[in-house]
Amino acid sequence: MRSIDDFTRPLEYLSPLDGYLGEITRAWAEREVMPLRRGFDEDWEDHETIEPAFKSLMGELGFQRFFFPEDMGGFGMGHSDYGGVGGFRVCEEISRADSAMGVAFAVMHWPLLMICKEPHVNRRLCAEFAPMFCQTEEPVFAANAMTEPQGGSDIENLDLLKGSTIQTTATLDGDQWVINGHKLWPTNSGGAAKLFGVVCTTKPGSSDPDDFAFIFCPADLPGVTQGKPYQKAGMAADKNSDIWFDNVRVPVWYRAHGPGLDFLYFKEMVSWGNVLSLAFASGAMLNIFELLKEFCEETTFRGKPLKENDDVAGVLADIARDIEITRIVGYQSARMLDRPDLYGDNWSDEIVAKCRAYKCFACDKAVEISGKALDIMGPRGSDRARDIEKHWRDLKIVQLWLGGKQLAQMEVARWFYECETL
Amino acid sequence: MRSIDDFTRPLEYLSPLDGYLGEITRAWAEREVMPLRRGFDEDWEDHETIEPAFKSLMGELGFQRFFFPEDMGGFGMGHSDYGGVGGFRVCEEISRADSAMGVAFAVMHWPLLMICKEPHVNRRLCAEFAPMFCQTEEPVFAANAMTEPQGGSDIENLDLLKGSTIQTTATLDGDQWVINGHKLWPTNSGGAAKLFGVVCTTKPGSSDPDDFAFIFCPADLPGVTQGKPYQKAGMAADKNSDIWFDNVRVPVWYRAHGPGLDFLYFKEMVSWGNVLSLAFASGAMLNIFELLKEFCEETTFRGKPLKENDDVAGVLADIARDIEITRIVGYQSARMLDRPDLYGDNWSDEIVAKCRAYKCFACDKAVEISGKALDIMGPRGSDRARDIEKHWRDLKIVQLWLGGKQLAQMEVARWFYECETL
Amino acid sequence: MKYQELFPVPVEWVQETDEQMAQTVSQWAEAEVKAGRLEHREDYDTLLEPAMRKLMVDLGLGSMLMPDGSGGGGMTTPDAAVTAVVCLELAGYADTGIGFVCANTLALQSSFAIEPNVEAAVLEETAPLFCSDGLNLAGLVLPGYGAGKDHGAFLGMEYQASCKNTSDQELHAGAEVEVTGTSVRPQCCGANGSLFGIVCGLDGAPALAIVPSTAEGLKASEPFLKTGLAPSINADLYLDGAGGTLVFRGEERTLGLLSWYYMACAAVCAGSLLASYEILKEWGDTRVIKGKGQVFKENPLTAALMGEVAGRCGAIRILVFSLARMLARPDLYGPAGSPHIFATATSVFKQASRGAMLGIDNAMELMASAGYATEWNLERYWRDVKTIETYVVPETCASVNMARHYYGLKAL
Amino acid sequence: MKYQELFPVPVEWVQETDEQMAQTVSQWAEAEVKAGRLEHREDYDTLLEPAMRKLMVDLGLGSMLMPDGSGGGGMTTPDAAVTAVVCLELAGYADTGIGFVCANTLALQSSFAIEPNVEAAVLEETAPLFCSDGLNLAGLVLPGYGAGKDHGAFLGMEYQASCKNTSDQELHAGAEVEVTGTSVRPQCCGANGSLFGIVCGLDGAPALAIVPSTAEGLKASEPFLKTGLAPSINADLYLDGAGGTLVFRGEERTLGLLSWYYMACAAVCAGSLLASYEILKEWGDTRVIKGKGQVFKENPLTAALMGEVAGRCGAIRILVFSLARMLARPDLYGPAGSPHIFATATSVFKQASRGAMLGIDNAMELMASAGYATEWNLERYWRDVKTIETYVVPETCASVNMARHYYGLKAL
Repeated sequence: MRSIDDFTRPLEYLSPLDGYLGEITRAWAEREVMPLRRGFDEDWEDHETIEPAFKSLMGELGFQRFFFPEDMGGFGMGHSDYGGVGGFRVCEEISRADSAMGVAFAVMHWPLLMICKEPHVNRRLCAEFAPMFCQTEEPVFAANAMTEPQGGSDIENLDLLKGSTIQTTATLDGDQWVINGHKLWPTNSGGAAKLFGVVCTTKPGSSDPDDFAFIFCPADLPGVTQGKPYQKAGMAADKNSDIWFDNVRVPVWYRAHGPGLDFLYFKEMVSWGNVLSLAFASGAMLNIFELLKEFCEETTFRGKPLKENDDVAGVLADIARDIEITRIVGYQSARMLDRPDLYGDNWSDEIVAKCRAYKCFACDKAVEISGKALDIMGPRGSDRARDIEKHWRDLKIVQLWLGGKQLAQMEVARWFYECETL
Repeated sequence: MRSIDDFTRPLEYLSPLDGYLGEITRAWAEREVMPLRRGFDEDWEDHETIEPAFKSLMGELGFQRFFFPEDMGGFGMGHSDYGGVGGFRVCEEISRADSAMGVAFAVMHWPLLMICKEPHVNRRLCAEFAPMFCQTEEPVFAANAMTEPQGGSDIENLDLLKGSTIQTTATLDGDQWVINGHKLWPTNSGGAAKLFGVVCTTKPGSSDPDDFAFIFCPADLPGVTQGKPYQKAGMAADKNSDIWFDNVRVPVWYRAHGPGLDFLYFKEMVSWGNVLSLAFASGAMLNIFELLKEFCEETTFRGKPLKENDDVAGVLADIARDIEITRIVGYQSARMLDRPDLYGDNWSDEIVAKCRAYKCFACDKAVEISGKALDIMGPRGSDRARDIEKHWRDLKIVQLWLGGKQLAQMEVARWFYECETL
Repeated sequence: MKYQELFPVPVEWVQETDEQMAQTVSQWAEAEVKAGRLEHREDYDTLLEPAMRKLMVDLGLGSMLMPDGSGGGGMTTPDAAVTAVVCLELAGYADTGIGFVCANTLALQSSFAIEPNVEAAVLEETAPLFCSDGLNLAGLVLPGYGAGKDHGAFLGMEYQASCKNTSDQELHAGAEVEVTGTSVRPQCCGANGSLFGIVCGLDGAPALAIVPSTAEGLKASEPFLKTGLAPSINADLYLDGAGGTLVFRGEERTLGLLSWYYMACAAVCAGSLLASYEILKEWGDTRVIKGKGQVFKENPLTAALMGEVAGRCGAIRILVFSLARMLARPDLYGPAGSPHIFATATSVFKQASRGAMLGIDNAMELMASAGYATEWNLERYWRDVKTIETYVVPETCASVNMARHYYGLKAL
Repeated sequence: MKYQELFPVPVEWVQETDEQMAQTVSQWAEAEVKAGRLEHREDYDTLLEPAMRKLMVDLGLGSMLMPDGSGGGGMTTPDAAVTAVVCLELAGYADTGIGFVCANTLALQSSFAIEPNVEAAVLEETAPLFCSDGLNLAGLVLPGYGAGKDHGAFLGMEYQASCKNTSDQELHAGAEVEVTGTSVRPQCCGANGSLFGIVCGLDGAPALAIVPSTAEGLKASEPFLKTGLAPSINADLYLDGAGGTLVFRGEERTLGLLSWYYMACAAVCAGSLLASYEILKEWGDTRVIKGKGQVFKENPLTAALMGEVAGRCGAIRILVFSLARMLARPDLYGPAGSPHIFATATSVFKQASRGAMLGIDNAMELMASAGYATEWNLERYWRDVKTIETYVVPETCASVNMARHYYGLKAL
């Protein structure tokens, strides 16, 4: 029987942990997510069914320790050369069940990349936050507080705006940073996150990268307020809301790295965000494949299974083809993050632009094939009982985040065509 | 300055010869093809300007010896584990200049794969034909005589028809095969080829793979007649015509391997044909990128270079993105041919189906981006002086051969969805 | 709505009565739907049901095609096709799902209320429902894929149910019939519909039978959860010799019903795209891009994509109104059930539903998180139109149906 | 061609005279083009020039819009838009390139020969060419991208040339002007055209000047090789104060010219798709697939794609004829140069050219090697339509032009 494992992965790239991580995650997803996911839409605000599944994966199985150094109780992926490919596999498996859980999981790690990843490990901050994540069986979320109400994706538009539009300020007061501002839409906001990585400016309006600051901020500090989650077309397991910072004080050394470096390594996060978005898309697409195959075996037309009708098979073929392509590109991009010695630093303009291109491609394909899957299913396509329509709704959201299509296009054009004014 | 070399290739896959083969081919293409290619359309029948360029690459530089064993004067790629990736690179470089030359070159090697490639080297036949290709500085072409007038792509539709529609017969008469039949459209027909690999049946109407025969036939034997080339929308360097075999006699050991094996290894040729078609597409796309970049730097609009206009840049970005994706998939597919130990035999149903999927994807993208390039150029798009429209015409042809889109879809669906009646 | 401005359509086909209807429906859209949209979201009881009641009962859209004498709107000539498009476009503009439910009701009525196919017996049977003070919704059951059930096929599409003549008499409109089929999926309202128009096989030919939801032998499953179309509470039907009324039997009338239905759904899609265009317009007017005080819509990249969305909107409206005219004038174009009109209707529906979907997809891409956040309302159109696109006719069936006419297929 | 069958269009707009013209052009297509197509291929002298001469001079298409009194066809009311579409569709059906050349000539004439914009002085000037016994082709020069030349811009599209008033008099239609520009790319016929209608900047506003190919100060480059459109032998123009005749100055008239031109080119694309459909139909009728004696068109996969090609054909025809009607009745829809008509014309042209291209692309995919072999004729339509698609208006300009109207852009 053909399965999702028949889709190609570049086998030479797989990490030594691939089988282990993959099998655990798959078993978890099939046991704790897939039987429940149909109810997630109604659970968007409370996460009553969603939370226990997170607990099991992140807390009990300990996947929230992925990047922390081993000596602090982590898995030590921050100094491996397979954190990218390994993370890709895990996120793919989670997203096969629910890509919103994929993003909530990945974003939990996202700000920690800043301090846990070679060659820029900040051991003091690792030590500060490791207990929070590594010494508990409860799921602990983190979030990147980037986007602001006025600017949409301006924050991610690093090359053009260089942080000049950031309104959230960090002011040095003795040995503390005082943070003020309003962030909108971060994944794991809406009450989920216990720790924020906050994108701030130390000098409003400045486009000097030195004034771009990435500062950690525990969510329970006085002055931090999270709003209620917004309702969306899908992605219920990913809470998005407002966060207000009102004279929030953190120690001065909660800034990730300091002038210039915060800006530099923040670009690495953009690369990772894109590659893992590709993993979410890939995972959801794989599930669409298996669900659709089943549907087309059960349903008959012209006296035979749907899949044996040439016209339907033609569409099915295009779907399989595009999943195959997407997955190959996904693993290649993850490998590029793992091998900066070959491909350049994760934060280089080249890698940032290319990862944007890959994510943009994968999401376009994911949206396209999920739509085609619904088309094939006809009047059964919009049944929530089939779960495919859920992926269709979720994937559109994956397509639109991280600055969406237009920003990706501008960054890709800027790099490949050496545009100077875009 | 950004160049085509900034598009990603999986660096861990590159052969030790990559730089060497690539640089020689590129220098040759830039010196002997690109300055002349604009005149190729008018040279479709006579190849007066095309032939000398082939001579230099194939004969003088010796690239026609690629697969033959070293001890017979060849490059020995038939028993390397980088023939696929190496061949990809060469074909990509040739096709950057002219994808029709790419296909004429690749098809020259195509029938020879049957006898030169591990694990099924037929040393007796290698020895028979090696002098023809390895002991001359003249270009020597070979061709696969497959397609027949009545059936279109039926011959390549191996899984469904298993050779049952082949009308070209091979009859054993003592120690000779007697070949009769009519082939249509093979690349390098129309007078170019000196050696044919002829797809025959030893029992007309049979779908027993044992009756599928692949028999070598020198073009100068009595009874072999080649027609005049057909005129096409593009691809002038690739001659296509009729070939008639009228009681043509060859020694019995000119059959590649014998019952069952001919059929099996012929599938490997389908895999290679698809992967190298992807190389043609990739090469042409890279050239479109560089030509288009130049155009968009020279031409102004709204007071600035075309590429600095956001709307145009958006399209340019999609083009770069899709080239990037295509190239990654291309090298991955070539690597899969080189590493049967990891991915399965080149002739396995899985590899055949996947390579079809990759080729199909790449060609769709190539057709799409070449069309977009013309759209961007507006009234200058259809200038032959810009060479982009040439790629646009050529790429459509690459998309359609090897059974075209519909056959690819059926094979992909058959494998991924386990369809049984398609 | 001025039909010659912004997105011009062939205005000469829109009569004064149509404009009046448009005015009425337009006011309804603003007052009953758009105004309440944000608070109520997709609440059936407090928003959708009352809005449908107002539109279909109070304003009479639900009985528009029924004869004067039975308390209907009396638009019983084919001209009503244009009126239907005018109204359905606006209904879809307000709420795709409401438009879709209306499209089902009107398409069903077209099969027995419009000249020359006025079926008195069927009118008599259905008038008490359609022309009453209550909200009585209709759902069509159309052929498409099968599921291993062998009810026969019409032009390659399989019936979901079979129909049996229960009397000794010859078949005629209004005759009592029995309908049988399991897991029958109506286009809409399996759970909140009052009657179903079921295209089924009857002695080897297609027939339309109307089965009331109260019929003995008809059971509906629990409503199922679905992507969109909240006004339609849908469920699968199980019919075991359920009693119904025959409307017609024969290919041409079946094609005619489908042509009307495709037209109606295309109009709903056009309206939804129009609404999405307006949402996008507001976004483009009020947002900035690239942090430079550059108005969103004035950036060439976003402007170009916005232009495509709107241009598609204009083209789709022309197609829908032209199709309506063809159905309105069978004297010039042939009956609604002639193969060339059915093929045209199929093409127009596919262009409209795909084009609308593409436009809304693009609008979402431009609006990013506002595109998928409930509060901007766009994502609802997106879910609803996609559902229509998949419901009305399976993708490849539609393509093969077109091929059947244009290339004279015989075997498929 | 029966306009209510196969691919119905709003037939009520096609008048008897239109049908007669259609009959004539159709006979020409069969006798002069299709019959000779295989042998002559794209031979200009022996096939294309004589065919154009026959169509434009002998049958009068090239002077159709010119007044009776000057020896023209006398179709000087806006109604002629429908006639033009009827004829151009058939011309494009026969040969895309011939259709395109005719589209240039007719669009140019529309700017001074059609009520209410009849310009006697310009008619007088041009009648000797258009109404003579010789084949006199016209090529338009339109704004689009610049190339570092600063002639100003019209709605964001840059002029290729500037125009100067050489007299002391106020500007009026028929006035002598001087036109200057380098590397000016006409839409067609830079080397075989007799006159050029050049949209250029004149004191900050767009103006149309007609410059004969014989004008002093006008030089054409050597003809350049190109993808398709063999009937247009094209070359870049170099104008150094070349003497011409002013047709108009102002935005509305410029938009009107473009609306007519877009309509004309859309009709040519529709005709080309129709021809491709026929070629594909023949293929589908006569080939087998999968070696089983299964007729090509009866396979569900190929049928589905073939159905899409034809369905698109039907939709495009409706759009083109509807646009023609809008231009034919400015009393109902507003002048051809009003922003909503220009936006609609842009949308229809893009839908038609893209849709035709997509359809022909699909047909090629279905026909595989026969698709790209010269002898099946399909590949020529493919090359020609693509060329039209790129020539008429650069892709993103068209999109932004639509956005300008639909979203009220101000800065772009």
